[in-house]
Amino acid sequence: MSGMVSEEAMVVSVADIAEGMKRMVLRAPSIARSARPGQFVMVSTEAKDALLARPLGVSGADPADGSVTLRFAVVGKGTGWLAGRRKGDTVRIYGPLGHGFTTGAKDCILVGGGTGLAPLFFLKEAIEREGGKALLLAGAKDRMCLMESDVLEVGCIVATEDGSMGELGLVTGPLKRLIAERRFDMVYACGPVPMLKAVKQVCAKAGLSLEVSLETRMGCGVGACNGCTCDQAEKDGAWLKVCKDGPVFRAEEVLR
Amino acid sequence: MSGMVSEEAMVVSVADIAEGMKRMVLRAPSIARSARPGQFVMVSTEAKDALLARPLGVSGADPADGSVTLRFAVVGKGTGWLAGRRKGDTVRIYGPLGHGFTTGAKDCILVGGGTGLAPLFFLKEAIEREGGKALLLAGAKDRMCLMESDVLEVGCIVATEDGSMGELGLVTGPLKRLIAERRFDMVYACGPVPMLKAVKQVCAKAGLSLEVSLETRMGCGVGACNGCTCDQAEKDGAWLKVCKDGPVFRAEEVLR
Amino acid sequence: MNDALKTELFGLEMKNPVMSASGTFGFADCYRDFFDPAMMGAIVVKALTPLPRAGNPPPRTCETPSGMLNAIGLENPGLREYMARIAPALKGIGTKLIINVAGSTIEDYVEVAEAVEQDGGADALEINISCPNVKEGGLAFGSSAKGAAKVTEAVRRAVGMPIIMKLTPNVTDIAEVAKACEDEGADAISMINTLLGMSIDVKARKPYLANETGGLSGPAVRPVAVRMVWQTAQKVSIPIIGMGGISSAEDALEFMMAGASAVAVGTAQLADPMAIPRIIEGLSRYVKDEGLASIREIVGAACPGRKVAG
Amino acid sequence: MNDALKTELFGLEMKNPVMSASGTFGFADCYRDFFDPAMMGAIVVKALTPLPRAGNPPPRTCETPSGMLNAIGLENPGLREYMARIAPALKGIGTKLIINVAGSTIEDYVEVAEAVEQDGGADALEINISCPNVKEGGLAFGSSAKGAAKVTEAVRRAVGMPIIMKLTPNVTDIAEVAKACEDEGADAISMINTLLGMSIDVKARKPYLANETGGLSGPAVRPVAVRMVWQTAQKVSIPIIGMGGISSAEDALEFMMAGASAVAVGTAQLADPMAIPRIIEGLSRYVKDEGLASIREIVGAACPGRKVAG
Ligand SMILES: Cc1cc2nc3c(=O)[nH]c(=O)nc-3n(C[C@H](O)[C@H](O)[C@H](O)COP(=O)(O)OP(=O)(O)OC[C@H]3O[C@@H](n4cnc5c(N)ncnc54)[C@H](O)[C@@H]3O)c2cc1C
Ligand SMILES: Cc1cc2nc3c(=O)[nH]c(=O)nc-3n(C[C@H](O)[C@H](O)[C@H](O)COP(=O)(O)OP(=O)(O)OC[C@H]3O[C@@H](n4cnc5c(N)ncnc54)[C@H](O)[C@@H]3O)c2cc1C
Ligand SMILES: Cc1cc2nc3c(=O)[nH]c(=O)nc-3n(C[C@H](O)[C@H](O)[C@H](O)COP(=O)(O)O)c2cc1C
Ligand SMILES: Cc1cc2nc3c(=O)[nH]c(=O)nc-3n(C[C@H](O)[C@H](O)[C@H](O)COP(=O)(O)O)c2cc1C
Ligand code: FES
Ligand code: FES
Repeated sequence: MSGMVSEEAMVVSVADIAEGMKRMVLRAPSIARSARPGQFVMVSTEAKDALLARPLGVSGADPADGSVTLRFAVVGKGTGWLAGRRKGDTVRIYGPLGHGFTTGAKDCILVGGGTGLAPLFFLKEAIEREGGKALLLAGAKDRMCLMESDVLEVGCIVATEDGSMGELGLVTGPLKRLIAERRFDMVYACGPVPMLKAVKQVCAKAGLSLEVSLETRMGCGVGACNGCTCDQAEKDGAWLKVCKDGPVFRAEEVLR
Repeated sequence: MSGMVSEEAMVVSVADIAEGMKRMVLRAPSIARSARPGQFVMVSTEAKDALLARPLGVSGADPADGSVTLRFAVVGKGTGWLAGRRKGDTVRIYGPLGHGFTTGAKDCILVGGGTGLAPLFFLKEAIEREGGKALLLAGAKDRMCLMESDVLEVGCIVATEDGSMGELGLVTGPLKRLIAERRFDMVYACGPVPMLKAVKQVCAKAGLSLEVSLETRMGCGVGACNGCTCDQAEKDGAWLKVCKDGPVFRAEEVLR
Repeated sequence: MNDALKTELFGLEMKNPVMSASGTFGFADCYRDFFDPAMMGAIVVKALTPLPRAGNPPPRTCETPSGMLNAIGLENPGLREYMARIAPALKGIGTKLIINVAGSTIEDYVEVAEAVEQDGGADALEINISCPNVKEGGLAFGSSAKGAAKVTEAVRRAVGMPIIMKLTPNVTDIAEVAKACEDEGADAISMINTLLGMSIDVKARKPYLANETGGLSGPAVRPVAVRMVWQTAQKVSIPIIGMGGISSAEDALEFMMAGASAVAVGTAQLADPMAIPRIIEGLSRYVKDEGLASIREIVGAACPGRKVAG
Repeated sequence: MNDALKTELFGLEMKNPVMSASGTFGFADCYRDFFDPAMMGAIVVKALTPLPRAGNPPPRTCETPSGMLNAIGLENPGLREYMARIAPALKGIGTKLIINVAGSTIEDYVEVAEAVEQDGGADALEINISCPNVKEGGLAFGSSAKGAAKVTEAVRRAVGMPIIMKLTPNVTDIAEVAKACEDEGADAISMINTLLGMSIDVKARKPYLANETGGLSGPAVRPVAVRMVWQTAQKVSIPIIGMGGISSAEDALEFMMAGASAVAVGTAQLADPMAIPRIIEGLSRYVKDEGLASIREIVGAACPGRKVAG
């Protein structure tokens, strides 16, 4: 982890991308230059009573125009405050933080559930830029809460629990089918823990490498407070730091 | 004090009226209906780390369109937050609070210094509506920090400490002269304590009735916490409540 | 009215578990324009002392991050004025009435308690052995189990009506103080009063408050208050009235799950005159949404070691 | 560099009075991208115990109004790993180094203290008798003057290097505990560690933290911390390192005016990686604007009864 900076980022645009979900593009040139897929930023908020910055995955970064894209669900006071920012406002963020995905796969599947889709947009771009193929598999409860559903309509596979878009059911359905159909060299996943566990099982059976991104509450985001342990990430009796050892881990290392 | 309500007020307009000073018009029909000059409202803020609402004098109220006007200096986090609201945003306020000015004067002088001018705009309107004459005497350090200086240019007397607008010096200069020139039936004053004391002395000498509005830090604004005592307001060994017994007092009762 | 919110404290039937905190609701005369105080489970009034007290010089309050300091210094009109003018006005207020009693000596507490009992207008006494803003009495009694026991014993001997001991958080072991009060016959514990704090005016290079120190209240102190309720609920078998930073129904539920049978709202009411009705309504919605027959079902839910019955 | 910020603590020359707080700056390895730790007056590292500790299960932190709760549980790599891998990395860090020492028994404290002294890399020891998040030691020692005296005495006997006793605010009279430490030969007092608190997850109906209780820090506790520094400065003649909610230069000045000779920044640094440099810069500006020859001129300015000399 190096090249971390604190930047006063300017809001370039804000858009609704699902029920209660936003896409925000920020001008943050230094972070845009060094961010890798799977890394995240900490967003300082001026929300009432709030104190700690909030972790959000980098969902896109363009060194050319210095932009960083965030995609997030508005769930509480921090994300609520952030969602209220408008074009031209500034937001203090620091990053890029953490250990991201290992790119370089030639033909891989990205499995995202809910807000876990956010970092995968960036990962897909990076893999494709490096000449690989990346098939995005997106899961959600229903169409309304699937972020960027119009973008996902083409070239991706969607599964919703109520069948309102794509296949009916969980993402593991199409995942199993795909893996059975042909050989992939890697799977990446980000989403709720039960989804990750299910994906891990499927991949283990197929002998496929899997990287997963975990979430937990964070204090600092940089390894200073030891606050970001999570039930899923333990190693030889010691707790891993999601912020620094992760948030991306090799599946066999985590998910108990 | 009665007719107090808590309202979700919509911002109708915000404007700069001096360096670091704003005029904000809110739609708050119930408060607009019952507010009297000298009364104030408490403004709830969502400012980071803040807790208590902030008192601001009612600087205008129009029952016809339900508008309440505030004029304030941006001095800290509460007023800073308020200044950042834009047209269409909502702000929670409650009021009208406190004991206002006694109107009904036929020919009076209003003396305002700094932000103390805010309630006098409303008072002037009310007295004139009731058929009286009200001469506004406005003091400030310099032109830049005199609120609504363009409005005050006509029909008012201005004194600035550096002479950048109106007369050079303190408001007591023109006040003495006016009082010597002809008979007035009442004086009202709002501003910093040293100014109020000087005005009190001038009025006492001339045998003129004077009402002054005091400021202090407030907890509740409604008489519940006993927090709003101030050095200037004591009576028979007991502390007066600025929020309820005031903020307007007869000068002989206060200012030690 | 929601029957599921009905609460019973030492025989006192309340329509809901929400009260005003002492010192933040005057004598129930300040918020009438905003709501009818009868809607609360009980009203707790400002501290009462035998003689009138002018309180501390200003400034008396100061905002701090998510909190406030106050050093009012028990300003109140005294017992005589209370009986002559205030008690009559509180008759028929439509809900339970609890009088907060303060004093510099044990005799002071006893004098006020006896007078209130004799008057007959109040339903319980809250004995404030925890005011940090006066030189004598107050905190001095509340700072040790021994001091707390002494006051409890004296008041218990003097009156038959319910007594609630109001404790200070400025101690090493609040549960021990609570236990001492229980042992001397207290009917309930209310906690917490304010944490002793100070804010310095950097420009003036001196403490902000004229009294130098003040009592910290508001959301900032909530985690400390919840912890203390949780610890105390495991130590005493009398009900606890929880307070300290409650500003939403969810906050109230935190205290109740920690083991409080009822709650009081102080600073939040100062900051928002609709706080108490908003909290009661929120609790009402909660019991409905959760399908609870009674709010009591969640009391102590997060405190398996809670001792009180029911 | 601003000479007016130079500070001296028990013979330790510091370029300015600002330190990291223990447990919020790792082993000085986390914020190097943001600023050079050498710019601080001193670095205080994470608590060290004789054996490695895994710490408490998650969740370990929880945000509260203007504050946070933590229950890390002294996770650290232990003395051996520290000596092998961390101490060498801290050599030549360019500023003073203070090691925070924790333990379950007095022997633990002595063992770590002796090893650090022998290693020679550190400038002082901060003896943490105030961690609220472990079952043994920690708070147990710090909760009474007697316990604090015992640890101070044992460590004092074992080592000649400067020892700073770090106190808990969870006591009735912190100044008394500080006095006991002074009497046993402590070189300085640092205060405050966290206030014991709890937050309840209302949905789950149980405490948020796996450890149930945690330590409250951040701006929320500042008024309590300032008050305690102010009280203690009137009782002891050794310097005080003040902390608890400092997040701006103005906050740091509050502590110094209350009587602290130096300050530490914890939670604010977690929330903003530029907090410490921002605070140092703000102090630098302050001495310039006020025309002070030395920041020491304002130490104790709001605490006329302060006892320490200079
Ligand atoms: C490395 C990392 C990357 C993330 N990337 C994204 C992203 O790209 N898009 C996105 O929408 N979200 C992302 N999250 C989750 C995001 O950080 C939280 O939703 C956010 O912090 C909530 O803040 P808030 O102030 O709005 O909510 P709060 O008011 O703090 O809490 C609202 C509710 O959410 C719960 N909550 C808060 N934080 C977490 C958490 N970390 N884990 C589980 N529950 C929590 C609280 O318990 C509460 O119930 C990420 C989290 C991590 C750790
Ligand atoms: C009855 C009444 C009517 C008022 N009417 C107006 C008005 O019409 N227009 C206007 O501009 N202001 C008015 N004020 C003053 C206004 O309330 C304060 O400026 C405001 O509360 C500051 O809030 P803040 O959060 O921006 O500042 P904070 O961040 O709270 O403080 C910033 C600085 O201002 C000081 N300060 C804060 N409140 C007060 C106070 N009440 N008295 C003295 N110093 C204070 C603080 O000590 C600090 O130095 C009125 C005050 C009262 C009591
Ligand atoms: C302005 C003010 C005055 C208070 N006066 C009293 C009092 O007279 N008697 C008392 O027992 N507690 C008094 N308190 C303490 C409150 O009743 C309550 O215990 C404390 O503030 C914590 O609750 P809160 O955070 O909801 O305010 C006072 C608190 C405030 C803020
Ligand atoms: C996450 C975290 C970990 C901490 N770990 C330690 C520790 O290991 N040793 C110690 O003495 N204090 C520890 N503390 C306490 C801080 O050093 C400091 O005393 C306290 O947090 C108050 O300061 P603050 O409000 O600036 O954080 C820790 C605090 C936090 C927030
Ligand atoms: S969030 Fe602080 S160590 Fe990971
Ligand atoms: S502000 Fe609360 S009594 Fe006046």
